[in-house]
Parts: sequence; structure tokens; C-alpha cells
Amino acid sequence: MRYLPKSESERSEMLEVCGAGSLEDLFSHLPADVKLNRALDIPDGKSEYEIVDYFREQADHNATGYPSFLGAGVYYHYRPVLVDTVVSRGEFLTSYTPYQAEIAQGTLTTIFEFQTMVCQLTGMEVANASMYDGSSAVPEAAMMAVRITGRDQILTSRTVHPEYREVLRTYAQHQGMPITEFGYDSESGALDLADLEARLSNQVAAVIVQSPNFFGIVEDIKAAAALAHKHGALLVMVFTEAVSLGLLEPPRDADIVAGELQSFAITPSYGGPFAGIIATKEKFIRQIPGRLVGETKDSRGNRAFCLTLSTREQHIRREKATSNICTNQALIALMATVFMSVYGKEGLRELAEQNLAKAHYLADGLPKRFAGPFFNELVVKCNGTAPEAVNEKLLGKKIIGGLPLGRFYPELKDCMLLCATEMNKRGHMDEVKNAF
Amino acid sequence: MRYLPKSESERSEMLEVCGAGSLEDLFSHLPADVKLNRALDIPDGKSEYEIVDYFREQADHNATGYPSFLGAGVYYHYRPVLVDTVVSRGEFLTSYTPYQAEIAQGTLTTIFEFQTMVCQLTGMEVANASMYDGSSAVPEAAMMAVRITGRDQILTSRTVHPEYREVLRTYAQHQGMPITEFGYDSESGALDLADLEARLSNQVAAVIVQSPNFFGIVEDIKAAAALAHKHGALLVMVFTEAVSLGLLEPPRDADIVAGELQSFAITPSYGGPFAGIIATKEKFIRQIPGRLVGETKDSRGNRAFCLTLSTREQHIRREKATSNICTNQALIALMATVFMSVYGKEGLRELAEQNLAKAHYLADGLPKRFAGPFFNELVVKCNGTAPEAVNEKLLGKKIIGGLPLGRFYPELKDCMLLCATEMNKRGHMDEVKNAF
Amino acid sequence: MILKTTPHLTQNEPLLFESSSPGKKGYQLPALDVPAVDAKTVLGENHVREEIEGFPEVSEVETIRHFTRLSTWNYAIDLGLYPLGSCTMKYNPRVNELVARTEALAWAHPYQPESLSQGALEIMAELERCLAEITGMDAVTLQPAAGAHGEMTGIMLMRSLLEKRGDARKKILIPDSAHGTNPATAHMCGYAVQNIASNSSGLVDVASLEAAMDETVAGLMITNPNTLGVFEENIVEITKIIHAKGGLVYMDGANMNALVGIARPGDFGIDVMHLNLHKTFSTPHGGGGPGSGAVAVKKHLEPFLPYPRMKREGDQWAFNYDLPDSIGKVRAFYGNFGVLVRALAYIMAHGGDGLRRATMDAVLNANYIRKMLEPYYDLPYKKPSMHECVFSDDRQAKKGVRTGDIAKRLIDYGFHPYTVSFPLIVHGALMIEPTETEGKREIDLFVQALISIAEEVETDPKMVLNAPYLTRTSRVDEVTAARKPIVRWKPKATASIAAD
Amino acid sequence: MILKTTPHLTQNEPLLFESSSPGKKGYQLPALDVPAVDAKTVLGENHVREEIEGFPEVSEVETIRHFTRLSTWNYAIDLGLYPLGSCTMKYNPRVNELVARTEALAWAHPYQPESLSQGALEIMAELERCLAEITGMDAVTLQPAAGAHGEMTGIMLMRSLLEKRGDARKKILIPDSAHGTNPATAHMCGYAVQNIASNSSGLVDVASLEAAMDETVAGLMITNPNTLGVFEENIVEITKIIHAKGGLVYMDGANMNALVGIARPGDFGIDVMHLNLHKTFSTPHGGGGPGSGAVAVKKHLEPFLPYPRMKREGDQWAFNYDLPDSIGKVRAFYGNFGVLVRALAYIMAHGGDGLRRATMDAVLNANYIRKMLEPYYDLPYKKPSMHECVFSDDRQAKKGVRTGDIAKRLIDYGFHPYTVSFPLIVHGALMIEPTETEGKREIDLFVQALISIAEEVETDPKMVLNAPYLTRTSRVDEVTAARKPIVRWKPKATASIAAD
Ligand SMILES: Cc1ncc(COP(=O)(O)O)c(C=O)c1O
Ligand SMILES: Cc1ncc(COP(=O)(O)O)c(C=O)c1O
Repeated sequence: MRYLPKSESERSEMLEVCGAGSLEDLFSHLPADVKLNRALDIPDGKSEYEIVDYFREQADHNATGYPSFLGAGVYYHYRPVLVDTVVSRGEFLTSYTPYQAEIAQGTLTTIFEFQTMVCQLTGMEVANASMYDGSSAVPEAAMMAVRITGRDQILTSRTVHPEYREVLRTYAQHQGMPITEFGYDSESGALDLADLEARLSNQVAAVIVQSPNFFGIVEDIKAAAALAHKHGALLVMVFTEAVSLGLLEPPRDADIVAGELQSFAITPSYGGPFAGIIATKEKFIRQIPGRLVGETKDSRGNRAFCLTLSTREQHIRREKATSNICTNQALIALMATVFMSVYGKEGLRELAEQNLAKAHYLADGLPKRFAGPFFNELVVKCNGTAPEAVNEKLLGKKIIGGLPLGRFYPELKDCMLLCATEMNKRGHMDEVKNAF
Repeated sequence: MRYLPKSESERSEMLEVCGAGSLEDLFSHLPADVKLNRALDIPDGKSEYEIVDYFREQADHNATGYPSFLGAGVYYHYRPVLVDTVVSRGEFLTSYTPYQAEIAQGTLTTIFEFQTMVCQLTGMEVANASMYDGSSAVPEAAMMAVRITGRDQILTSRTVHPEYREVLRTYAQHQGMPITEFGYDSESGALDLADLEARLSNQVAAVIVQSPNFFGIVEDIKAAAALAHKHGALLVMVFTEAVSLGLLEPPRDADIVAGELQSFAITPSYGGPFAGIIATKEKFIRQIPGRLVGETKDSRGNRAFCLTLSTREQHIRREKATSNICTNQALIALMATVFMSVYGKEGLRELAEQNLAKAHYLADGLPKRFAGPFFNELVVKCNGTAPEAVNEKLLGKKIIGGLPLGRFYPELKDCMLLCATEMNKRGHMDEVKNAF
Repeated sequence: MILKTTPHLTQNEPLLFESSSPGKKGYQLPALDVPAVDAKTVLGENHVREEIEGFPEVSEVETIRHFTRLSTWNYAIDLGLYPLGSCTMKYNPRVNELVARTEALAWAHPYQPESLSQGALEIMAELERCLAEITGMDAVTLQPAAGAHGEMTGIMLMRSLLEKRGDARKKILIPDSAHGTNPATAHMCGYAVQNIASNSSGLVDVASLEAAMDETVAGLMITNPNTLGVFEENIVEITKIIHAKGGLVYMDGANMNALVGIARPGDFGIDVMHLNLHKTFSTPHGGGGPGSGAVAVKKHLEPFLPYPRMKREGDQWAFNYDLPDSIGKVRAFYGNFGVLVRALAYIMAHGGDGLRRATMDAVLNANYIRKMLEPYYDLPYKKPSMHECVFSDDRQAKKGVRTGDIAKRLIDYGFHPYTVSFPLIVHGALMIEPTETEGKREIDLFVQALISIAEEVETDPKMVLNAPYLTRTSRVDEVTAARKPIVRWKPKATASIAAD
Repeated sequence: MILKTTPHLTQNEPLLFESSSPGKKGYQLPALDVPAVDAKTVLGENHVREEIEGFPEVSEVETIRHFTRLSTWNYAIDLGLYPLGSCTMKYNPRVNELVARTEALAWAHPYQPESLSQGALEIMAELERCLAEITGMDAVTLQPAAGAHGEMTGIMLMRSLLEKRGDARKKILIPDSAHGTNPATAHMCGYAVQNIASNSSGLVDVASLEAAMDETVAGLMITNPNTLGVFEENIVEITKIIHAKGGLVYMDGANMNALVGIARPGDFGIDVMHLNLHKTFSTPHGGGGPGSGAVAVKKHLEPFLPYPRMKREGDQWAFNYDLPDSIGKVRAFYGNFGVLVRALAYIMAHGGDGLRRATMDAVLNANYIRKMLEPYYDLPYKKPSMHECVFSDDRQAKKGVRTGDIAKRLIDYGFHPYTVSFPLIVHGALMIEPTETEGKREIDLFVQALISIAEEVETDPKMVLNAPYLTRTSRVDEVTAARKPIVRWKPKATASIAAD
């Protein structure tokens, strides 16, 4: 087997040292009744060429080269070539969590830069080294708020990504963390502040809102924060479209930001791996889940970085840890780090402005369902025809349309969510408009 | 421009140091009449995404996914993934010729390994660090023979790759190196030893033969060498299909081996870049063209490698150099080095055996033009129909057939050269057979 | 004597923020093919931010040099043995990276029509089938993003089943040798943790387990082989004890590299377990992730698996969301698909027999190291080793040298350290897992290094205490880092932040 | 003081042959889908070899580690400034590597039907057009594989034209500042070389040129800017002198990075020239190659260009082999196509204006370095610099330190040395070409390093004489290497080979 770097003679030398006559002998101490007495039912080992052919064949059963207007938490953005150049370096790709700082300064430095850039983007003071994804970052933020406030109720806006709310429910169900949802203004598509205020109480640990929200609408975080704070609750701001942060006012008034960086050079990859983040205020640093890299010095007095505040983590605190997370999404976070470095200050803004322009060109002439200000996604009414029918029509033109909303919002079953990014060409957008 | 790492303020700081008011000032000393007073007629700079799109669009105008039976000096072989992993490392990709040995030991070591493996494959004692390609290695070998023997005539077999012979003619025309060709046995397709002997004389510096020859036939190098040596000429053995060396007796009796390593994980790439080599006997080491890496020690006594015998080369010897070659094909030679390391002793033989089996399966039932033993190529008669017509038929089935030989061998205008490697699938070979 | 490394210069490199200069660009976007819009007009003044303060401004060449230079400060599997116990740092085949980048897979949107996602679905279905066969379980979910996430999923499955039976129960039993994620997970799922002391041979003490087990106990989280690298020889009896009282047994599968093709948890009484695809199945760690924590269950737990599940509709795959008993989603979409692709490619490369042979070589390497080092380091537990072996620093401690110091000195010798101070039941543990992808030459050099360090401890303990010496960064002060945390760059002067 | 590097450990690594062991495999082939044949039967006993003696036998993981470890012993553009004069070591954009690997381009066979090669032909045609526009010439061939190959092609073109005119002539005039490939090329083309001494300002001495030029001279090979980085201000007059006597002027275009977008050889009397696409147009050097030496000519030389040429047939590209005056082929097929793809991608990224701005930044960097170092190093020729500047070690030589020693010391400071001892007209030359892809920070560090070394020469010359110190390999003994050449590995005992 080409991945096993031993010759037969080396094997027998080593077996001899072990005092074993054969490889099987090494397992002779296993109880007979637990051993597998047959070969695994898995086809014989394949050459790398057959493996490549297999996955190409599978890929041929997937869509390729369709212009797509899907967003809804996963966005198509250009991916700078340097991203793969960097993450393909064995020194990043095949290294473990940087527990041994003296031979992991490369990884540690990039994480420190990542944490810094996330802070600069979100207006927060502290960011962790990554969470599994945006959806799992939300319950982690909620639990964090519960620990901070000593309260247990969570209020969530219905405009938070529906799958994120499902994940929150799953996490919450077994730990006595009741979740209540509040509505959105059916005019603007933005959160219903009145409804929020009505549901607020001194039991509420956190109010969770998303901006741009699931409908693409930019929310008024300031107002939501003011209400939450009035009742002693924390405001958790969620984002799924990181590119919006290049243009939108950062959620300075939020207490915790939980987001997804997939837009930063992370391929859609059928839903993962992505990179979630949690950022917060300095004062909450000891309640943040996940890994943190900190600056320090080495014994020669030179700047050095290392994992820090690990007393928050499971390997030290065990059941008292801030989370059970161990492996995170380091390499994916590195992709986002390279992306931020390539685009930089001006690039990220220009990118966001292009997205804004494309989405508004697409919207122009389409029956918008909501009136609120939107970034690069919008809800469109299909007046009469079902959204599925419109998509069928577009598929005929080899275009993938939007996401029909009935599945998540029965009241919007005649609507679809359309997304336009810098990658969508004008001509295709015109075709979409014609389909309505 | 994203490749120019300067901010405007940095530019002006530097201009100031130079005592220049503007970038244009730096060119003020150029005579007015030599300056270009207009912009270059080249479209505005493009983003990397547009560049990728452009080349994809061009690629769409090329054949993709056609099974092919073309060989004739350029062969389709599987390419281990590790090859690109290695040559994509910036430390190999973006380094220069290893003149400064102390910071080029990586490149120097791989070249030393390359030279060694080429010797092991060819049965020679010395091999250089690469030539441009196989075709240009042939005239270099001829000139080397002229220097060694003090004679000037070259005898070439007509079974040497036609384009290689054309290149030899181009190089030869201006340096008084008359080229004579000798024929092949029209039964066996192997070189005509009688004709060779008839043309040999004490004026002949070198006899050039190829094996497997252009028709895929394995030549009798021993016999050719004996004849050449009898007349005091050197035997130059050429190869275009390096995989054959995994199975065929190495040309130990040759004095110089000039070959092409494209088969070793180098993509066809529409004809280049490839990697040529010249290997020879120890006693001719000072007449070999191109770079050589040698083993030595550093000042601490540790093994080290460096470029050596550079007194043969143009930068020292100028007009008296063994060749004018400077830049060679180092990175491509590295691809071949990784390929040889991945396949190794057993792999290269198994690969050669698979090629032999495939070609003989293809040959079975087809009207072979020649009777000699063949490796992975064979000349087939198209009885009646023109080779072009057979290829048309195959193109209809999205298969690229063989090379019609009329262009290079008028007497074989009703024949085509077919190649089968480990990549050709049985089903496609059956389709080719049916086309005859 | 150090045989494996030689000092060489490496490039220094500032942080991106420190090499930024206004106006430097590393990007270019295609020209906009639609009219530009004024952000403040369409979004409202208050929604539009000022420039992103402090954000990098560097060119393309500076970016590639930045990350290339930083990369040279790392150790990695591609550079040598990475014997972190419990982490299964094996070779990451590059063909897996290639196939994961196949365009129609890498660029597939999770909401694109199922009819245009059949390739992705087939890949997941095939991987589920392979993992079920390897573990001997009945069903597999690929949704969890990592091992700990899988543990959480698994414990929720147990809890949902018990709830359905009428009582979710209160406690989870966890051996004191378990990994920290086990208790942390139990806690997140609303369970109290009761530790089970290991017996003198490092195994779960059957008697105390029997004593601890009652109707308030939801079940046991067991790691097998355990974190000592020892197979729990009483595993069948253990699972019987738990089942007898209506509990369920969760197996932490982080150590499956010792069992694949040899023994199957499904055959020795396990109800639910997770696999770390980024360990046993070689998907790259990437400096800390991503991973995948696929969870395998027996029939009785299948109805509770996260939705959606895949089902066959004619000749097509489809997602089934209609699962009333499902615990729900543990993350958006379907899991770390890109990681799943790599894991399947790994399984395909080995085939059934190859996987078994890999396991045997992994166990061979661990036993060889154990034998070679036993004369020099204290081996607290003497049971046969599987894929890893755990020594203690007992002898060296007498000279004032601890496992952490030996680990740092090992760096000078050209190796990444073993896992330090885990499992907790071994005082001053040296936890060594070589994996099967190490050749004899590399392993012999590793053994030689640890023997040489043992000698240094005798002759010159200080030398070991102050290691490493050959790294560009010497011993890092982690205490100060935690006392005054600086977790982001700030323009000089205001660099440090106060912590509460 | 060394600011840019810090020592760090790197992995030692034996040669592949030394880590081989019988039976280790790094490959697997798909099973044969046709009957196997017995080689000895179909080829004959005498044609089948024994095993390849000494050939490597290693596994996949050992292979990737071998080459990864070796790579860390190299310096590269991706790691920092690479100021080799005359080599134009600029940043190699990675998008160019990506597009060159586009499947239908990388896997295109040179003999596949032209109708199925239109994309490849269009790319070559577009590159020819761009290069003609940049050089101001009328036609371009992309066939030559490198600069020297281009020189040979160009001189053959000249010779063929002259032959056709009735007399190929005997000599080529070459300034003594020229690169070694120029005389070597002239010789290969059957010409005698006559050196032209440079004048006191390092330029071609017009008087002696005029004196040397007669009807036995085929022409002049001139490099402009010359190897001092100085523009030949009399170039127009020079070309007139050659043309007046029926000669032709060849320009070595290795230094085009100083002229692109600023001045065009076609506009100052050049008849034929080569371009090093691996210099001016950024295709990677790859440790010594591959390159491309495209040759551009004026109308009168076009008929002699190597065949085939591309021609338009309706809306299709086709190859034209019917060129009676062609010199023939200089290599098989059409050139280093993969390199051509990269060069075109580079040109597209810049556009006309971007190319001009790149040239200006390259010249700015060279002049900045010249200004900063002039107080510390002797500048033998004072004419304005273009893309590079050349100092001499005159002052340091007084302390016994030569340019080669300074170069080695520069390595400790984290930089690749400049070009040493070339051009020959400068005694002890330090030839520095930064290119445009270096930022101010990197350049300032380089300047600081050379200044610091100049000070070391004053205070502690020995220190410089024995450099480098921070590399894993110290000063290499090149003399012994040449005296007893060992150019291949052999099993111990027989390792060294005798040289005549
Ligand atoms: C025994 C054990 N259990 C659980 C885990 C957690 O797995 P992950 O890091 O993938 O969350 C690990 C990984 O370190 C482990 O070693
Ligand atoms: C001035 C000059 N001319 C010619 C050459 C030869 O070019 P190549 O190395 O591509 O053959 C070089 C390259 O070193 C050069 O610097």
C-alpha cells in the first residue's frame, strides 16, 4: 500500500523487537468474541487515477457552470488564487493545533491576525480563532450570554437564518434554555421592535438578531441593542454575509457577534467546511468559547504568540469549560485571513459596493416583497406562479434561481430569496428578470 | 497594479532620494527619437478572474476529454499528484539557477538525484542537468561527437523522430557538419545495418539511432554500436519514450544518449516545456554540454552539492564553450525526478509492462506494417482508405486516432502511427480496431 | 546527539498591519457591468461605515511572502513524525486535496436542486455505508463538524431515546482517563458527570462501574482503546452492565485507528459512537481544523438522528426531513462535505484489506517504540499497547525534569513533541502515537532522540530545562500571555489590553 | 546588524537512494484491462533489462517529505528580494500557474487536429501580437526555448538573409560587456567573434565600432540597456554604422524590463532580437528553467523564421509549413507553450499602461539602490542607471574582501546575492537588479544590509571572508568539486569517480 512506508524486511525486524511472530500476534490479547473474523466489505484499494475518475464522475452528476442566484447563508464570491497557494503549503495544511508554540509560530501568527481583522470588521474588541460555522456559533453565543447574565431565556428574531434557529433549538432543548422568537415587520422585512419590546423581560439573557437578515434587509442594531440593554439583556448580532461588513456600520452596540465567514474565499462546498466566529467585548473575554491566541514574549524577549486563556477550555476545565469545542476550522479561517489580506481596506469596500450595485440592478423592476434597505439579497414575489415554477423556467435556461421561502416561512410561500454578487453577470440577471 | 508593491507616498519618497521629480524624469536621458510617444496597443489590465475566464474560453476551443492514440514523441501517461505538489512549492518554483550553493542545496540535491537516476536508467556514467528537449539534445550530442572525434560527418537513421532530424539539420547547416541519413528495413521497420555499414567511413563522427524508433520498433543498439565503433565513430542513441527504459535493455554500448523525458509526468502541453537529457561515458565528461551538479563538502566538512565543471560553459568559456545553453528545463526535470521517485524500481517496470500489454492488445488484429518488436507504438496500414479518413471516422466517436505518416514518410502515406499507453482503455482500443 | 536537524536562517516577518501602507493593493475586480449605486442613498447614512480602521493594505507579492515566510516557522506532518498521542497525525494524501477541489463539488450550493446534487449525495451515501461497515453499526450521520460535536450529537441521541422511554435520567459515567471533551459534552447536554476511577492496570474498574450504575444513569462514555492505548478487555461485560440497568454506551471513537478492520464497536455492545475523520481517515488538521465527527448508531437510535437523512427515490437520492423523532440539526446544511470527500478518497485508496493493514502497521509502530523506550522511561501501565503508548516522567522528575521539558528538548532533535500531561491518570505523561505512516528510519531517529534526551537528563538536566535552543522562537512565556491577554494587534502605544 | 533573518532548525534528509528499501512503493496502477504479455517473448530476451540497479524504492509519504525538506534549503522569490543582475527575478503571479494547468491546454497534444487546437493557436497568435507591439518589430517566433536558443535562432536568421544576398560573411561584432551566450552563440552559428571594447563610460565605443565594421562582418550583437544597466545612447548611430556596411543588428533583449512601454528596439534600428519571457514577462525560473526565448524581427527577416508559422484560414488558425526560405526548426513542435501561456497571462494582467508602470518602478528601484549605496561602494561607471546598477568591490578589495565574499555575507542578512563578477568589464562587479516587484521595505532592508557589510569589511574583514554562518551549509568547496567530479550517487565504497 503506497501510504505505508515499510518494506517487508523492515516489518519483520520491528516485529522481532516486539517479540511478535506476525502482525496478527499484536492483537492476540483481544478477546476472541470482539474480533472481526472476516474482511471488511469495502472494495479493493484504488490507484489515485481511479480515485480522481470516481470523483469526476460524481461531479458530473452535480450542476456545473450554472449561473446561480442562491444565497441564503452561502454566497458565491471570487476566490483569489493565492488562497489555495497558501493553504496548500504543507506547513499549514498538515500541522496540528499550535499547542507547541516554539514550532507553530506560523499558524499562531496568522490566527492572531485573523482575530485582529475580525475585530476590525465587527467593531468588537476580542474574537476567537473560529467556531465550526455560523449556525453553531449562535447557540455558543447564547450559552455565553446565559453564563454572563445568569439568566436563561433567549429571544430570537424570525429573520435570523432559519437553519441557524433550528441549530439553536437543538442545542437548547436539553439545557433548560427556553427560546422565544419575535416577528418581523411585514412591510419593511426588518425586525418588529414593538414585538421585541413586548417579549423582553428580566429573564432574558440575550436578544439574537441578524444583519443583513435572512431577507437581505439591513437591521437597526442600535435600536435592538438599546431595547435589550434596557432590560439588562445582551444583544447578539449574527451575520451570514461577511462581505457586507465592508460597507455596513459595524455592530458596535452588540455585546456578542456570531457570524459566518464563508464569503471570504471559502467555497460553498455543498455546505461546509466553513468558518464561524464569535467576537465580543473585552470584559467578556473569559466567557468566550473556543481557542484564543495571545501575544507574549519568548525567553529571549522576542515577540511570540501562543494559545491562551485555555482555562476556559475542555482539556483543562472539563465539565466546567465554556464549551466542548476542541478541533475548530483553523485552515478555513486561514483562507479567510488570506482573503482579507488580498482585498484589504479598499478592496473589501469595493467588493461590497459591487455586490450592492448588482443586487439593486437585479431588484430594479422585480416585485420586491419588502421595503427595507437591502445588501445583496432580496425577497421577490412570484405573483401567481409558484417560486418553483419560476426556477423550473430558469433551469431550462441553465440558470439556478432563488430559494423558495415557503419551506421556512409559510406566509411567504409565494416568494423566493434572490442573491446577486460580483460574480453574477448582467445578462443573466436580465434573464432572471424576464422569468418573472 | 496589484503586482506593484508600492504606495504613492513610498514612490515619491524614493523619487526624492533619486533627485527625480517624477517617474518620467528617470528616462529623461534617453534620446528623444528612441522614446515611444504613445501608449502600447494592449488592452487594459485584467483581474485574475477575467484572466482565468479568458484561458478557459480558449481551452474550450481545444479538444477536451477525447481518448487519444497519438504518440510520436509526446505520450499520455498518468501524472502522480505529488508532482505538482512538489513543483508548486515556491522554494522550487521561484528560485533561480543554483549558483549560490549555500542557499540552493534543495535544488542542487534534486538535480544530483536526477543525474543519478538518468544514469541508472540509461546505463551511462554521467548525465547533465537537462537540455531544452529531446530534439535539441540531438544536435548537441552530434556537436559533442564532433569535438571528441575531430571528425565532422553525422550519419542519422531515418527512424529517428523526423522533427528531431529537422532540428539537427537546422543546427548543422551553418557549422559545416554534413548530415547523411541511412534507411530502415522495410520488412522489420528497424534500421538497415547494411545501409549503415555502406555509409560508414573514417569521416563519420557519430551514428545516430533511436530506440524504440519512430515506428515504435526496438532497435539493436549493440549491432549499430559495433559497426560505428569499427569505423571509429561514436554511437548516439536517442529515445523519445522514456517509459520504455523501465523494461528495455539500456544502451550500454552507446557513447552518448540523447533523450526526452516528457513521459515522466510532464504534460503534453501542446509540445512543451519538456526536458531533454544528454548522458555519456565518464571519459567524455568535459565535452558534455549544459549544467552539471557535483558532490563536494562545505567548510565544516559536510556533504554539499554545487554546479561544477562550469569551465565547459558559456559564462566562463564564451565562444569556446561546449554549448551556448544557459537557462535549461530545471523545473521540468524536477517533475521527472518526482515521477521517478514515486514509481521507483518496481513501478517503472510495471508501467512499462502495462504499456507493452496495451499496445499489443491494440495491435492484435490490426494490419501491422512492420514485423519488428515494438514497445507502445506501431505503424498500421490503412489498406485502401486514407489514414485521414480513418481518423475522421474516429473523431466522429470523439476519439483522436493516430498520426498519418505521409507527411514525414511519403512511402508510408497509407499508414498511421498508433500509440497505446496505460491510459488507453480497452473499450476505446476496440473502437479503434473497428475503424479499420 | 542531534542527527535530524541543522540550523538554517529563516526570514523574519512583521504582522500584515505593520507592513501596510495606504493605497497598496493586492486585488483587482472586473469592472462593474451595472450602474454603481450610492450606498448612503440606498442604505441610509447611518448604515454605512467609515473605512475599516487598521485593516491591511498590502500588495499581492507581499501577501504571498508574508504567508510563505510564516509557514516556514511551522512544523508539519510533511516535515516529519508528529507523534501526538490521541491525535492520529498521519500522512494526508494529496490526491484527496485534488478531488475535494473538483469544481462541481467545491462549488456546489447546499440549496441547489437535489436533481443537480446527485453526485454529492452519492458520495455522502457511500461514505455512510463504509463507516457503518467499519464500525459495525446500523446508521451514520455525517453532520457533526468535529469529534466533540459528534459527542454532543451522540449524547443528545441517547437523551432523546431515554426521554421517549419516559426518563432522560441525570448522570453520565465517565472514566477518569477520558478526554476533556467527554465531560464538557455531557454537561452541555444537561447531564451531571460522575467519574469512574481506573483500576491499577488503567482499565475501567468493573466493580466500581457496577456500583455506580443505576436508574439515574443515562449511560457511559467510554474510549476504546482507552487513552492509554490499551484495549478495554472487559468491554463486553461493561456494556452488559450498562444495558442491564437501561443505560446506553457511547464510545469515543478517537482511537479507531487501533481497530479498523480488526474489531468493530458494533460487535462489542456499543450503542453510539463518533469517528474523527480528521484522525482515523487522514483528513488534514490544517493547524487545528476542519474536521468531521461522523456519528454511528445502532438501529434503536436511528430515528433520533439529525435531519435531513438521505433516502432513495427511484434512481435518485433525496433528502428526508420528515423525521418526527429527530433531535434536529446540529449545524446548518449537511456537514463538512469537503472533509467527507477526503475521507472517502482515503478509504477508497486503501480498500478493506488496506485499512486493516494500516491498522496493523500503526499498532506495530507503537509497540516497537514502547519496547525501545521502556529501558529509559517509566511505563506506568503494562498492559499490551494498541496504537499508542504512554510513559511517565517519573525517573526524569527525580532530576527536576518534567514531561513538558523533555517535549521542548525533542523539538531541537527535529520532532514535534508527543502529547504532554494527558491522560490525567498518568502523572507527567508522555503520550506517543506514531501512526502507520511512519517508516522505520523516522521511528528509529525518534527513539534515538528520546534515549539521548534521557541521557542528557542524567548528565545535564539544565540543558533540557531550557530547551528548545534551535528554534527561531525560544521557550514561550505562556503565563504572561494568560495574565495580561493581548489577543489582537493595536497600533503601538495602546497595544496591550487590560483583562478583568 | 542582521534584521531580516533568525536561525531556525531545518530537517536533514538523505538522498532518495539512501532511504530506499526493497519493496517500498509510492505508486499504484489501475489493474490491467487487457491480457498481460511476456516481455521476453514479444521483445526478445536480449532486449529486456534486469532490474534498474540502485533506482529508488520509497513510499509516497517519504517522497513528499524528501522534497518538502529539500525545498526548505532553498532561497526563492517567494521568500524575498532576489537581486540577480541581468536575471530579472520578479514576482511570479500564481494565477499564471493556474491557467497554464487548464486541462485542455496542459493536455493538448502537438499533433492533435488543428481544428481541435484553435484555443492554443489563438493564445500563441495573441502573444505574438503583443510581443511585436512591445518590441516595435514586425514578426515574432515563439519556438526558441530560452534566450540563448533565441540568440542562435536570430543569428541564423541573419546568416540566412546574408547568404541569400550572396555572402554569409565571417564575423560578428560583440561588445566586451556582453553576456557569455552571445559569443558562444555566434560561434555555434559558424561565425568568428570580434570583441568591441567599451569606452570609458561603459558604452560601445562608436569609433572602434566604425573601425571594426566592414563587409566581412555579418553584424553586431548588442545588449541595450547594456549589462551595466546603461542605455546605449548612441544606439541609432550604431545601427546606422552597421547597416551602412550591409550588416544587421541583433539585440539581446534580456534587459527589456528597462524599456517595455518606454522605448521599442524596432524604433531604434534593431533588425532582430530575443526576449526572455522568463525574465521580462515573469514566467518562473524554477531553479534554472524552463524559459522561452521568443525572437522578434523586422519584415526583411520574416521569410527566414522557423516553420511552422501561423496563418488565418477563414475563421480558423492553421500552421503554414510552406516557407522555402525558413531556417528550419530550432526545436520540435512549436515552443515552450506552457511558458507562453504564463507570459500572456502576465501581459493581460498589466495591460499596456500597467506594463509601462512596471518598467518605471523597476528603474526607480534600481536608481534608489544606486543612490543609497554610492557612498559605500565604488560605482565605476556613472551614466544614469536603468533597471540595474553595477558597483565594483574596489574599496573592499583593499581589505582583501572581494565581491564574492560580500555576496556570501549577504546571505546571512537574509538576501540572495546580486550577480557576482559580471559584466567582465567591471573588476569585481556587484550587479544589482531589484525589479519592480520589490516594495520599499524590502529594498531598504537590502540597502541596510549592504551598508552594514561595508562596515564589517572595515572593522572585521575576516567575518565577511568566512561567511555565510547562518546557513545549514557553510561555504561550499567548488574547487574540489571540479577537480574530482562526483556527478552521480553510487553505493558507498565506489562513490567517487576519476576524471581525466
Ligand atoms: C480521545 C479524544 N476524544 C475526543 C476528541 C475531540 O475531537 P475533536 O477535536 O475532533 O473535537 C479528541 C481530539 O483531540 C480526542 O483525542
Ligand atoms: C544578458 C543576457 N543575455 C542572454 C542570456 C541567456 O538567456 P537564457 O538563460 O534564457 O538562455 C541571459 C540570461 O542569463 C542574459 O542575462
